[in-house]
Amino acid sequence: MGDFFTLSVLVATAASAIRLATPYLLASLGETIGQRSGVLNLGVDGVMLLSAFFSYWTVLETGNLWLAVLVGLVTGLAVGVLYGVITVRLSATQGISGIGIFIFGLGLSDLLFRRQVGTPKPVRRLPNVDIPVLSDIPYLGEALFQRNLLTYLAFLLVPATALLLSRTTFGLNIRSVGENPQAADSLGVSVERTRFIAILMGNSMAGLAGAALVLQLGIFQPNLTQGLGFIAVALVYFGAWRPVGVMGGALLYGLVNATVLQWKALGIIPVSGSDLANMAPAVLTILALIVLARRVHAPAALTRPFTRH
Amino acid sequence: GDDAPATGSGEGGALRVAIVAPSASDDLAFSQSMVDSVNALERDVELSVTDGTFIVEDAAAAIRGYAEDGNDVVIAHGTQFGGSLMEIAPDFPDVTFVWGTASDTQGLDNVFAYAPAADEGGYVNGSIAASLSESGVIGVVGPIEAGDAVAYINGFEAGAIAGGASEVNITYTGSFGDVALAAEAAEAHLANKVDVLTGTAQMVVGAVGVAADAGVPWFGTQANQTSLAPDLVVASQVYHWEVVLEEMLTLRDSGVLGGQAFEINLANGGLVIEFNDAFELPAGVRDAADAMIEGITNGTVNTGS
Amino acid sequence: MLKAVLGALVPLLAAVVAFAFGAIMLLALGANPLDGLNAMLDGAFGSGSRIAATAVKATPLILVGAGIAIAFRTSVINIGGESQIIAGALLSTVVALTLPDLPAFILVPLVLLAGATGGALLGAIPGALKAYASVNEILSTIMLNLVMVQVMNYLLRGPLIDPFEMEAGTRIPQTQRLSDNAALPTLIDGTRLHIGVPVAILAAVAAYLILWRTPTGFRLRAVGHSPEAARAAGISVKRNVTLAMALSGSLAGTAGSILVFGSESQRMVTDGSAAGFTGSAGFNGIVAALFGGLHPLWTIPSAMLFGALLTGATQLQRVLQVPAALAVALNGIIVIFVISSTPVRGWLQRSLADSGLFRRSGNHSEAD
Amino acid sequence: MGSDENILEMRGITKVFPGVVANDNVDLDVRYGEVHTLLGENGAGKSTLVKILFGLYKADEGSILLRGQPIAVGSPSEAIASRIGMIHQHFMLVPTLTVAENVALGMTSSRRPFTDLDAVSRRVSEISEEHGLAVDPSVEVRRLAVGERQRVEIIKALYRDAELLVLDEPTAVLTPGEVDDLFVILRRMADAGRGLIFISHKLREVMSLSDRITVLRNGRVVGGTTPAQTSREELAQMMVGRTVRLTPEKPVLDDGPALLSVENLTVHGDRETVAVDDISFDVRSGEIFGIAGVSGNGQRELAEAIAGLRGVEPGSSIRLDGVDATGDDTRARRDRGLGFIPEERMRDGAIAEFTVSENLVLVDYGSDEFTSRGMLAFGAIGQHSRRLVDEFAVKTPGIDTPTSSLSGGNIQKVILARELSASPTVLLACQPTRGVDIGAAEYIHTRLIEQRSIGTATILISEDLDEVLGLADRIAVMYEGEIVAIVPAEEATRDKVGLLMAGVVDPAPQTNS
Ligand SMILES: Nc1ncnc2c1ncn2[C@@H]1O[C@H](COP(=O)(O)OP(=O)(O)OP(=O)(O)O)[C@@H](O)[C@H]1O
Ligand SMILES: Nc1ncnc2c1ncn2[C@@H]1O[C@H](COP(=O)(O)OP(=O)(O)OP(=O)(O)O)[C@@H](O)[C@H]1O
Ligand SMILES: [Mg+2]
Ligand SMILES: [Mg+2]
Repeated sequence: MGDFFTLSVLVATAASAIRLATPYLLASLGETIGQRSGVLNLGVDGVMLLSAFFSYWTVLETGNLWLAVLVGLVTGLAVGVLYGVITVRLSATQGISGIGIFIFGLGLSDLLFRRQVGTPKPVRRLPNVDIPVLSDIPYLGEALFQRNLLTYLAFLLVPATALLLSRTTFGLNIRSVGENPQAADSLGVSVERTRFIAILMGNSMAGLAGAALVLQLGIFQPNLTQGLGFIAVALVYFGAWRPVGVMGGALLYGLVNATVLQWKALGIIPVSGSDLANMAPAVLTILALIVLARRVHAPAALTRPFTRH
Repeated sequence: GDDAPATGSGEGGALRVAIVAPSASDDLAFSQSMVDSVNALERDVELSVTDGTFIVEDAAAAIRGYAEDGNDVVIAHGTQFGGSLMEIAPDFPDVTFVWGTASDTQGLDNVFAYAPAADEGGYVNGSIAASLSESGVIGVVGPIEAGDAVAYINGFEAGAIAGGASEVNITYTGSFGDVALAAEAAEAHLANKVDVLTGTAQMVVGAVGVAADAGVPWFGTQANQTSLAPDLVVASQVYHWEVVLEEMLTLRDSGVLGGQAFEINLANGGLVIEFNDAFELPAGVRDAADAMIEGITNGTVNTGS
Repeated sequence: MLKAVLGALVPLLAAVVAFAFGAIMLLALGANPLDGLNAMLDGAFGSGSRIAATAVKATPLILVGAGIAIAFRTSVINIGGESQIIAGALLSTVVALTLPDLPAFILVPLVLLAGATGGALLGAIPGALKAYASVNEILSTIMLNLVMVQVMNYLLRGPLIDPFEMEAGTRIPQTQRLSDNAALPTLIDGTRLHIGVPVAILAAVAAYLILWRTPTGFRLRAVGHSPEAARAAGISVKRNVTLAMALSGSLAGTAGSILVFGSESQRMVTDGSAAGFTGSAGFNGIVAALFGGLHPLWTIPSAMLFGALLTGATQLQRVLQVPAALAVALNGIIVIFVISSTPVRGWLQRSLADSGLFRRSGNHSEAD
Repeated sequence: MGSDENILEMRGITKVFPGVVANDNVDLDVRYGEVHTLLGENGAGKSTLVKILFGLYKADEGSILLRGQPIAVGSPSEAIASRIGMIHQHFMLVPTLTVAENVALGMTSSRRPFTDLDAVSRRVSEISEEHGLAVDPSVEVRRLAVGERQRVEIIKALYRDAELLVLDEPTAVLTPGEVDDLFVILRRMADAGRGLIFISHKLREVMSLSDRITVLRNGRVVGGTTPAQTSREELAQMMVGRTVRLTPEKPVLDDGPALLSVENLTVHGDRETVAVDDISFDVRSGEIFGIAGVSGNGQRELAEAIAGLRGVEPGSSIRLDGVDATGDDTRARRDRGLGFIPEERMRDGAIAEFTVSENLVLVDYGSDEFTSRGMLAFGAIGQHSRRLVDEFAVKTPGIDTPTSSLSGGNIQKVILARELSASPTVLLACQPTRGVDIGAAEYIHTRLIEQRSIGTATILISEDLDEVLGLADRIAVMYEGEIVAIVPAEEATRDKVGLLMAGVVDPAPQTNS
């Protein structure tokens, strides 16, 4: 049995937490933007599966990681167009269309993988990039500043999203159509356009999340996400629709997962208690929310299609 | 129509075989091992596969469907399908059901059972791993603690300890499918001085990638996993079910439709340690491994299970 | 008149387009689409026993769907069907393991009741968390799904495991074969059609009656539409939110016990994932419910449709040797297209109205 | 007074909703510099007409000329670009945004892509000062009182430099003082040459503000006039098509026993501040106890505390019919005979998606009368509903019509019918005629007086001073959470109560006036 509280193990745990948190964070931030505009997307997992597949396939065929990231993003964007048409243009019920997207993504990514690839083949993984100076900080540098670019991007998107929502005209539009679309509409803000763009942004980020997941792993398998997208949606609620809160949720989730794995590796958690330990991230997430007892209210128009007559 | 024709041979007298498997048939692991094995049979076989049936009830429906469709042999490739098979097999007395991994046929005379002595290859892999490890700490990534995963991992642990490893750290991630979790489990091992890794089930593809990036040797099981890390896979214990399938089919030809249990092992050639020639083993290690295989085969080495 | 034609035509067209997509995918996979359609129809309805299999497959979807309707009508989003199914299955399994010798006419209702109770308890948790601690139910139900998988794994691999599995060392997470007295009696010999099917249909009817014919349902719907107005009228929002989730969970829990005691293996077994036991009925039930317009009665045919798709898919894979994923993708497309068709229909009707074609008739029919 | 030149001409506007002709060939013109009032019963089509002007609805037929040019207003942004401003009947504000953000919404920012809230705030302050519209630009709108929200709406329009300003019932939620202030602003805007369309149900206001008046009934224009040529009574008759009694008559009654006793009631508001501060009063059988006050002075919290919707601080006591009800929930209080007409009718009073019938039994659906063997007895419920719809003259296609499709006045009648049919001993009526047309308001007043005659103790919370003065036997004035005075009806005058509402409690001028 090893010792958890050695610096190297703690550093590895932190690094692992950050890696695990990256796809959650990207997807949750995207979902946050969508939800702030009043659109719930339960299809995040499906988007991620499709983008993960296309990213993976791109690396497999071209070996180009950045092209793969772009392909992941564009895949998300493309599904976003579909989702936008369904929910915004056609005002279809968001809950069910999201689940439709999820099932579709689950099936199609599996199908394409089986047809185009078949046997899992490893591809290049995202390389870690050291940030000058910062990466030299003892321990901290290794945990935080020797990560891959998508991880950096994910964390940079936290202030960026916060800024977008709180300081830009478009963010103002997003918030207003998510709270009171009638009011926004009466001032000439196009509810439809705002929501559509928010959906595109959100889905692109879900696309990036899929790319991050698969490129951190270097391999694809059917149902690679294992429901990750649903947890990402849950984390938006956990984070109370604020980018920083969402980041807290993603990190908490990643950290608990990483710690459980580390403790299993060290034998601190016996094999027989393995199952109970596996529920720790979920239980802690619920407990955290009960303790924090944040009485924040969802965007008032969340899931409500807007029609003017 | 639903009145099933009893036994019918395929076109040109081909034997009609169906496999129902829980994961993808090209998963480089458990399911693929059976598909490869049937394809390796030296017989004229018309093969149908239903894969990805991790839901037992769906598998049961597929098994029944294949029997109804007039297949000669239906392979229920998953221990968890046994409960349903006990209901289905009696309804189709002319069909041979092949069920594994399982160590007995539960008294049904049209069911053959099969199981791998996965501990044997695990033991061999473990002992080689021990000789490659400098830290003496070896990591294992497993799915859930069940089936041949347990056998392999226990055998591996015994072999590694016998080979001089000081610690074998075992992580069961709790999932057959979560590739990311398997990868992070491998990372966790690496953080704790592990310098040789192994793992079992289809989600280990994630862990292999981690091993490959860290330059840590990997040992495979179920199927040959060399393609996952051409430089770092040392050896894979490969399941060659065809050895026992052939025996079953021969029995069937002679009118015995089931009732016997089979095991693949190193001795009968059903388990084969396939070395990766691209990985250069230190001198003597390969010889020691061959000797150990020999020892297990003739019973002089005990894998501890 | 035109309206009615549109009403029927548009969803039909949507389904046709969805199947056209399926046909294209089949072609891409090198299979003949007509064979595909044939295989699916044959698989779902080809014989009495296949129709029965379809009905059996639809059973958990009916139950979960009816429960979803109750929750959603109370404005509670229950994404926790998976965990409630598992809870119901576990509790009913424990009952059958503890009291194996009770006669069937007692044990069968008892295990169904245990299922309902288990599901209700697990549904009440996120309900109460929402009502009394303001924890969003989407978050808590998703998280509880993850928790219950592990509880299931722990129990099936520890306390409840088939002793034989431990002996043999295979340790498959499954219970022993449960008492035959608890097995759901089959209704038609030679098919899998068991008593769970009418039970589910009756439960859906009961859900309908509760929602629209009882004071309880009146309260639930009032809270669902306007918690403020309900409160001002003296209806306890907290209690009813909890109640809605408990009722919703109890139906899912019943589905859980039906999955165990209506199965051929007559035991609870999993591969370590929730879907490995539930077959994702907790999610598919949401789709069935929304497809049925959140009306418990419409959920019945809606669930049957998805049951048919699921059983048809097995046959499709078996006969044409195309990956099962095709059927999954096809399901997704159908959901997307049909759900989009409702607004398309409204939109078409509106633009026809705007163009003046419709207005007169529309007006008069309303006025007359 | 306006010039002769029209800023707006609407010609032959027709708009049909399923089953309703909301506007039927309506003509309207508005001159530069005039306040043009639209008058009509609930559902007459006033809002529809101005929504068409603002691009929110599309007219089925008709044309619009703005400054002599035909225009097609396809959307609010086009309207705003044409310098049309609109203040909606229901506030078009985003509660979670600040005042400045609400104002900036939809405008191009000088610091694109970022917002330029500092500049907006400065301009807002300027406009506030210029027009006497005090409001803090950095405050979130949800923290503002209703009157303040109204000011934000006006600032929004002024910020966009609207030349034609539409105000759809802007005074429905204002206190008399606030109305006076508003009218000064509106008059000044008109005098500066803008055209104003004003919609109100309050004839006193219409008479004092308007230059011209157009009356709509059932979607059609039924007449046009000016204040100088008409009277309140005549206007009422034009609107409703019959004579309307504007001042209610109530019989003199003897004092009855106290049915509601409030003692030392202290209640916290949403932000943990003291909203109701140690209030005590009794309401007797056969009495209407009016509570007047500027909105935001604790009336809402007081009502919620009496209804059991809001917790009270220790030491407070509420007795219903002599029995302590302080710890009871709403259900229990209702079972003790409390009837409650909430202030926000669409939020608290009725469920829009429910049918008229369902809303009519919203509080007693579970009683023996309406259930049999655990199930709802639809026969009895239907009979009851039809009777109430008849008795209260609710205008509805049927009892199974969704309540959302009724006009505001009729929804209020449904609520009134429900609450009165339960024969309350104590009736808590909050803003019972807000936004309700005079015909319906007259009816509601009559019913409240009838209720008084049969011994109900009524608390009437209203910001409509005419209403309180006309109905109440005693008038309590709330200011900053306290009751500053309780004035008997015979001593109450508009001026006196108005001063009290403004917080002027100096007893000397009070006794003098
Ligand atoms: N969006 C809509 N859909 C259907 N009917 C509508 C809609 N808006 C208004 N109506 C109907 O059109 C008619 C006119 O409504 P409108 O709101 O213009 O009346 P109003 O004169 O403003 O009444 P109020 O005094 O109550 O504000 C009413 O019968 C109303 O029910
Ligand atoms: N006038 C009434 N209207 C409706 N229900 C009434 C009435 N009087 C008594 N009841 C009974 O009160 C019960 C509702 O109140 P109570 O709080 O006791 O029960 P509950 O089921 O918890 O409902 P709630 O959601 O209203 O809290 C119903 O069972 C109903 O039969
Ligand atoms: Mg109006
Ligand atoms: Mg009105």
